[in-house]
Amino acid sequence: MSPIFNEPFLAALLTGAIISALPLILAGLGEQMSERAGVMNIGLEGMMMAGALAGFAATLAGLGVWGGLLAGALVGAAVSVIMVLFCVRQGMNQIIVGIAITLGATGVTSLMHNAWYSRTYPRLDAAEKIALPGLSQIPVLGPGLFTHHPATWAGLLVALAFALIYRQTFLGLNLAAAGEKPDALDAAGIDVTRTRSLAVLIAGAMAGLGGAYMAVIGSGIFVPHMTGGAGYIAIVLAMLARDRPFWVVGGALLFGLCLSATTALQVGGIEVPTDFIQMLPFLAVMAVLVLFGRNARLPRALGQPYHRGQR
Amino acid sequence: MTESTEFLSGARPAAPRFGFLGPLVLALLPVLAALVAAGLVLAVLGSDPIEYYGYVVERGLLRWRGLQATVVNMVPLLILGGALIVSFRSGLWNLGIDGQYLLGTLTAGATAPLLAGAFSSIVALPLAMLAGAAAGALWALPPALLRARAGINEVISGLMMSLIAASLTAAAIKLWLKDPASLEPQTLTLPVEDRLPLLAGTDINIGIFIALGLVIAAHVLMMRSATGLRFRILGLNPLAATHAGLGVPKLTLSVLCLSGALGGLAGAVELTGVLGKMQASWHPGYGFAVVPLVFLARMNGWAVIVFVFAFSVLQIGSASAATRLGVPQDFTLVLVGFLLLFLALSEYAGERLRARKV
Amino acid sequence: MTASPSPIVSLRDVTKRFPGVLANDRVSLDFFPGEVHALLGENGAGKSTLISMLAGVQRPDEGEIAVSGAAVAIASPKHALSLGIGTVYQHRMLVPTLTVAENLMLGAPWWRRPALGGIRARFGEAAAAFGVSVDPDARVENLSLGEQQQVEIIRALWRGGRLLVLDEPTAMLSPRGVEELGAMMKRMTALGIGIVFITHHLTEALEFGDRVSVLRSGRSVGGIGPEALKTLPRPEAMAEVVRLMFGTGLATAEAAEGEAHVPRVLLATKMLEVVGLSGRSPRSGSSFEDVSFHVRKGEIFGIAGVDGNGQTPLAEALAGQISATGSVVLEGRELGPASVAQRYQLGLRYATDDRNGEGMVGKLPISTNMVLKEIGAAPFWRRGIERRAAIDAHARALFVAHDVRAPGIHTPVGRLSGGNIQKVLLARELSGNPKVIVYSKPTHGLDLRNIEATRRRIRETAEAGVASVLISTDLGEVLALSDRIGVMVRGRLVGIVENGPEARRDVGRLMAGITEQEAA
Amino acid sequence: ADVDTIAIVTPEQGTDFGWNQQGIEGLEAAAKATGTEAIIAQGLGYGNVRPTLRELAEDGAQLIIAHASGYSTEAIEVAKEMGVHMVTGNPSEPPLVANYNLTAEKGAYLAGVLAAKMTRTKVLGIVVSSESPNWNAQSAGFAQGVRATSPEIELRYAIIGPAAYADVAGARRVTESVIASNADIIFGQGNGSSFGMIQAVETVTPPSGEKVWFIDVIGDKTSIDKGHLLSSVIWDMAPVFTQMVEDVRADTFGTNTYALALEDGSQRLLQTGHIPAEIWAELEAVKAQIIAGEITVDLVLEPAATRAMMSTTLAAAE
Ligand SMILES: Nc1ncnc2c1ncn2[C@@H]1O[C@H](COP(=O)(O)OP(=O)(O)OP(=O)(O)O)[C@@H](O)[C@H]1O
Ligand SMILES: Nc1ncnc2c1ncn2[C@@H]1O[C@H](COP(=O)(O)OP(=O)(O)OP(=O)(O)O)[C@@H](O)[C@H]1O
Ligand SMILES: [Mg+2]
Ligand SMILES: [Mg+2]
Repeated sequence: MSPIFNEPFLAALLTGAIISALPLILAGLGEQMSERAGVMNIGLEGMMMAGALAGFAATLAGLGVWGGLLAGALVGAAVSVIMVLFCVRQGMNQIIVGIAITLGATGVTSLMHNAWYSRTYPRLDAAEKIALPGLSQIPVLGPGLFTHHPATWAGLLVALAFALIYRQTFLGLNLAAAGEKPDALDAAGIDVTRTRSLAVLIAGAMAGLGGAYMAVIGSGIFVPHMTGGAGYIAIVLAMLARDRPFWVVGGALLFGLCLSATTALQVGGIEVPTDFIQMLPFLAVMAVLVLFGRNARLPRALGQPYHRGQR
Repeated sequence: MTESTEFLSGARPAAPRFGFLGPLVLALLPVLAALVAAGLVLAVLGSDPIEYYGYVVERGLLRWRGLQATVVNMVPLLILGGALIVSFRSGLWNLGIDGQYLLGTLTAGATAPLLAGAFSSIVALPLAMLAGAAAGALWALPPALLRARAGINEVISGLMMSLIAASLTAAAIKLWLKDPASLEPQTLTLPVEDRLPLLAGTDINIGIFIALGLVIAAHVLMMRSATGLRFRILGLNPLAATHAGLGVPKLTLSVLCLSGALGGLAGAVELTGVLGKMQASWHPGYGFAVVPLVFLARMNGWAVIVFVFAFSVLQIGSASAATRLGVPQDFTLVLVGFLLLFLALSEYAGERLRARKV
Repeated sequence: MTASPSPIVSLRDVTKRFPGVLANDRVSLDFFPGEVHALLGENGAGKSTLISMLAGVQRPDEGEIAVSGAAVAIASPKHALSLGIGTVYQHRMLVPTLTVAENLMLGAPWWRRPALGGIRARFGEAAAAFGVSVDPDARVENLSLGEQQQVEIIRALWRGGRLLVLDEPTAMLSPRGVEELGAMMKRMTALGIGIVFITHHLTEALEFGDRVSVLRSGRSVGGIGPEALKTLPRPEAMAEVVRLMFGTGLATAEAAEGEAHVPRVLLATKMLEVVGLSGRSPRSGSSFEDVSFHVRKGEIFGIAGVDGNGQTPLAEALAGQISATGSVVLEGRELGPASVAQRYQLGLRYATDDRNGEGMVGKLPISTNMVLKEIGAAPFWRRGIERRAAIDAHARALFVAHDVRAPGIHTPVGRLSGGNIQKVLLARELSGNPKVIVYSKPTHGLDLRNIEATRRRIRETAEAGVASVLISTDLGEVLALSDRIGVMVRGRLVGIVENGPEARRDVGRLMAGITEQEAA
Repeated sequence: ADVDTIAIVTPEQGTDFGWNQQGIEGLEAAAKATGTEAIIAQGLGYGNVRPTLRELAEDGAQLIIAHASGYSTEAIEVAKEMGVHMVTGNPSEPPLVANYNLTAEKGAYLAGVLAAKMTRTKVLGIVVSSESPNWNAQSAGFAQGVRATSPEIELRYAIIGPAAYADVAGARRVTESVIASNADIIFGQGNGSSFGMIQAVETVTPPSGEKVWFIDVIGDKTSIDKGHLLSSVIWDMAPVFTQMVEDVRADTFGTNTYALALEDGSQRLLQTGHIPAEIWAELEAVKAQIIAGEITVDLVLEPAATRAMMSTTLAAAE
């Protein structure tokens, strides 16, 4: 093996994989919840952009990393209110409203960047990392996997929390029912609109959080269009993972590893056109759809508005 | 996706009392509201909205040169509009349109210069366009098959195919199709004199007639032909399609492949008319710009022409405004986003009013 | 058993309208504690609508609902549950992807952690008492419809409450399951709970019910009180209920019965012959088995039976919409796997009962819907392009001939009332050159005038030599129109009866599950 | 021919401290120097710029710089169509089309020398947003400078991706990996994404703990430096653009290629306070040698050839 594949380099690759996976994990988990409840959120990308700008601005204003993440989540949720009002309450077309949100948020954040940051390019200080005692000492894997900003762990904990919600709480059942058979949920005495609204708001918050993580911890800087399609990848991850949060995590990590592998191959001097490597994750998704598509069943009521008593 | 057709109900395809003016009138109010709202954003960010809009109209519409640019700019958007009319009216979401466009452009870029060397352009260009259309149809096939055979949502597979297309076209150019004389990764260039002829004394090539023809053809196909009626029934009520003996899987394949062929054709026409060559970095994302326009037009071909025209004025004008007034071009995204939201609102208000009358 | 004098829930002049339908017309009913109140009525009589207002799914347009004597506006299912009204709906209300236990827990406060163990144990007990064995950890989508219904009944039973509403709970139960349900209802009423019990099986209603009420065309047309029910001999009670339900002898229903059946002399030419046909609808999951019959030229062959006994998939199989095994012969020609379009071309028409679901494209105009099954054919299309003049002329002629009441032929068909949609549908299927027509509930949901007109048209068409298969749940209709009558029960054609004075009795017996041998 | 208005079209906003900003500032300086009016069309993206080019020509610009390699084909077409002078990266076609060769391989060579002298880990990183000819020329020039100074140094080369101009997160991730492979100086090229590289340089250290330096290209980011900007290969386009205007006036436009040169300082290494004086002096000497022709720097434009130089560097190390 080439001498460049030393331990720190591998660690950096792993770190990079995790850092680029985390926004996908957060947004993907949010989308998963929204889809579980029957609302397809194509506006995820826009919510991530909004969250990225908000998180960056808040951290820059001195609120710290956690303040930035919170701001991102709040703004993401605020943007998703549009989705709640138009799609959940009024039953409008979710794809159209989603595209509108993405276009609008991309445009607005680009304009704001131009107005506020384009002359100074402010950068944030590095979000300090915490090495998990013991684990981070594991050779080769330890440093890359277990030395991160605590928010990274919080992000992974969300997956655990969601899994618990889905498996262990009535909320989880309610969400699944809202996406599968909303009339049955309604008949059981639970407000479908409220359940779906909650899911959409959480999806918005998670997407905003993902964007904020990208800007505050991932890059430390905000530039227009910086989410670069991560929202769509998150949607795909959510669809493929269906109701299993850890599949979102796994898929996102795999995606991150793909990106890091690109760097590894290049730094190692192996000539593979980057375009091909960039294509791999999407090809993989298509392959999964072709092979397991029949199983990748979406919630029955996905995309369909619910109105009580309508035949 | 039955709800998609719910939204489309606004199209009221066969209501004769509106004709093609109806959708226009219904869309005018949200357009005004969106202009005002986006103007507020401009004002907040320190630009004068009146000056901006004035500049856009002056540069994109009133100046002869700008108007020509606007018309040329419309060509791919119109053909893509036709592609989306076919798909949306059939209740299918061909969001892989950008990938089909790229494949069509690439194929035309790879074939047109060679064909033009071998045949006269009267033969070469149509052949290149056919090749582009075929490539677009082929690119639409995987999502179409997945949808028709296994009922897998075409939105997600379409988006995937678009992302793959962006990388694939770049890789194909770099590895196999690169013009050896150029440093940039791009295909051979179709000489200016071999491209689609220009209207005398203008920058406008005859692609605009192809585009107008196609969008109207798409409209007529959907609204006047037997095939179009079958497609629409598929979108409006798949159960009725089965009941009436129309094969739903076959219709699904036909719709998505036809839409894909038009998507590919859009790229081929733009390449043979304007671009002349395909660059590895070329992904203009027209599809996502056209989706909202087709909705604003309520899937009516005539209204699509009007909205594409207005959008082109905005694009050409805002490119100038970016130069002179310092408002980034991304402002057009804000405007379109607002347009969609206000359109959705007016749709809702309309439903409410109608419900009250009943 | 002593019925307490004050009702748990009372309906007072409750009216509910849907576009084009008066589903409930000033209905007043009282539901008492400790009493099984059997609610009867033919399809579309408004039973489900009535109880959906009790359940908070619909709200009355007029009138009021009183709970324990006080008027309340039941705003939501949650509200209804809090008032102690539990409902088992006619259509399954279980989440297919969740397990039985999870479905049972649905509706509790969101933050609470489900105690699966307790649920399993309780469900086990209840299921045992009910005489069923359903795995509480099975996913609902893997259960049969009957098992699902049992789960729902158990859920409703153990939620308790004061009034239990069961909308056709026995539709999917086995005979033993029906008995268990009856016993269970007895135990519940002994505890003072009131039960509303909707069924199409008169025997069940009379056996389990303490009181019977009948809805007809949305109106409450009477019933049998507890005292009378106890004293009245069973056949007489049965006759009384039939009289109420189908209106025999009632002034309001005379028109519906139309002219009585007149025996006709028919040629022996077999137009349609069905041999050993079996099939299953992938959509609804309901099926039919080994059905054989034939229809002669000009004959009307009625198929009677309670809704949900496989009539729909049979009709769909005849029309070519679903695949089936067995043989269908049209005019001596084996159809084999011929497609819908081919069968239509050959003159086999299917007038579906699902007129809004599959029969019509609501957003397209009447004129287009009139040619929905002839898309691309001359003279309406030439070289693939529609010829509006021809389509409009065709539509206008049928519009007048079938007396469609609508603003014009370009009105979207979805805006029409149910009866007028039905006229458009029949106009389409009868136009051209039909040889065999399968009618599925052709007068379902029509008003009396339209029923009359439709029946006359069916008769005229038959007299012109068309062979007709008339599927209907309305026995009166079948008797009034058919030359022979087949009866379907649980997917099988259990018998064929020549129409005549004895036909009503014979068909009724077959429907009630009494085979010909037993009757004899 | 007479020139009173000159114009530039750039793909991004001129606020990137790089390619776009240098082009715009260069044009403004040239306009001042030649007494002409400047029109700036910025942020046009990488699409079809024919409409803008035509509009500028109609607005009176007689000389237009098509400031993105992807604009070349259309710029040449519009030049012929409208009869305006156009500057592109493609070969010259006098009288209307001239080539400008904005590669700073010599400046990059100097940067390579600087990096080789300053590194303590003996590992250097090159991070690029894409494999464009400009970047390739500089990467190769940098590698040559490094090798000439200290053959045992390892060179790690990484590309962020094809559409990576805005991918700051990706740039940061890739740069962090390269630093983790023990590089303590990063030669970064990538317009917008270079901010992600700087972010990485500012926030991580190689395993051996050294401070990491960043060597930038094209522009001068001193004003936003947080103490890691070692130098930059500056592209000062004002002399080039000025020369173009003068050539148009003298009707010699397009007869010679316009290039950045060490001689007139249009191609130079940025002197920052972080460069020790003695090293700077040595760099001045190397610069003189290059100008004198004693050192030749090969111009390498192809991706494969550029990558090959990296692997030879690696091979020399083993
Ligand atoms: N949500 C609704 N929208 C429109 N029409 C409705 C709706 N619900 C019921 N109807 C109509 O109201 C009438 C009564 O229907 P309902 O379901 O109450 O009948 P039912 O007595 O329960 O019949 P069945 O025995 O078939 O269950 C029917 O004509 C039906 O089509
Ligand atoms: N997928 C389903 N889930 C729950 N209940 C169902 C389902 N399909 C059918 N049912 C119920 O089963 C009963 C009969 O179904 P269906 O109407 O399809 O039968 P059918 O054989 O077509 O009878 P008919 O022609 O008389 O209507 C109805 O009460 C319906 O509510
Ligand atoms: Mg009912
Ligand atoms: Mg049925």
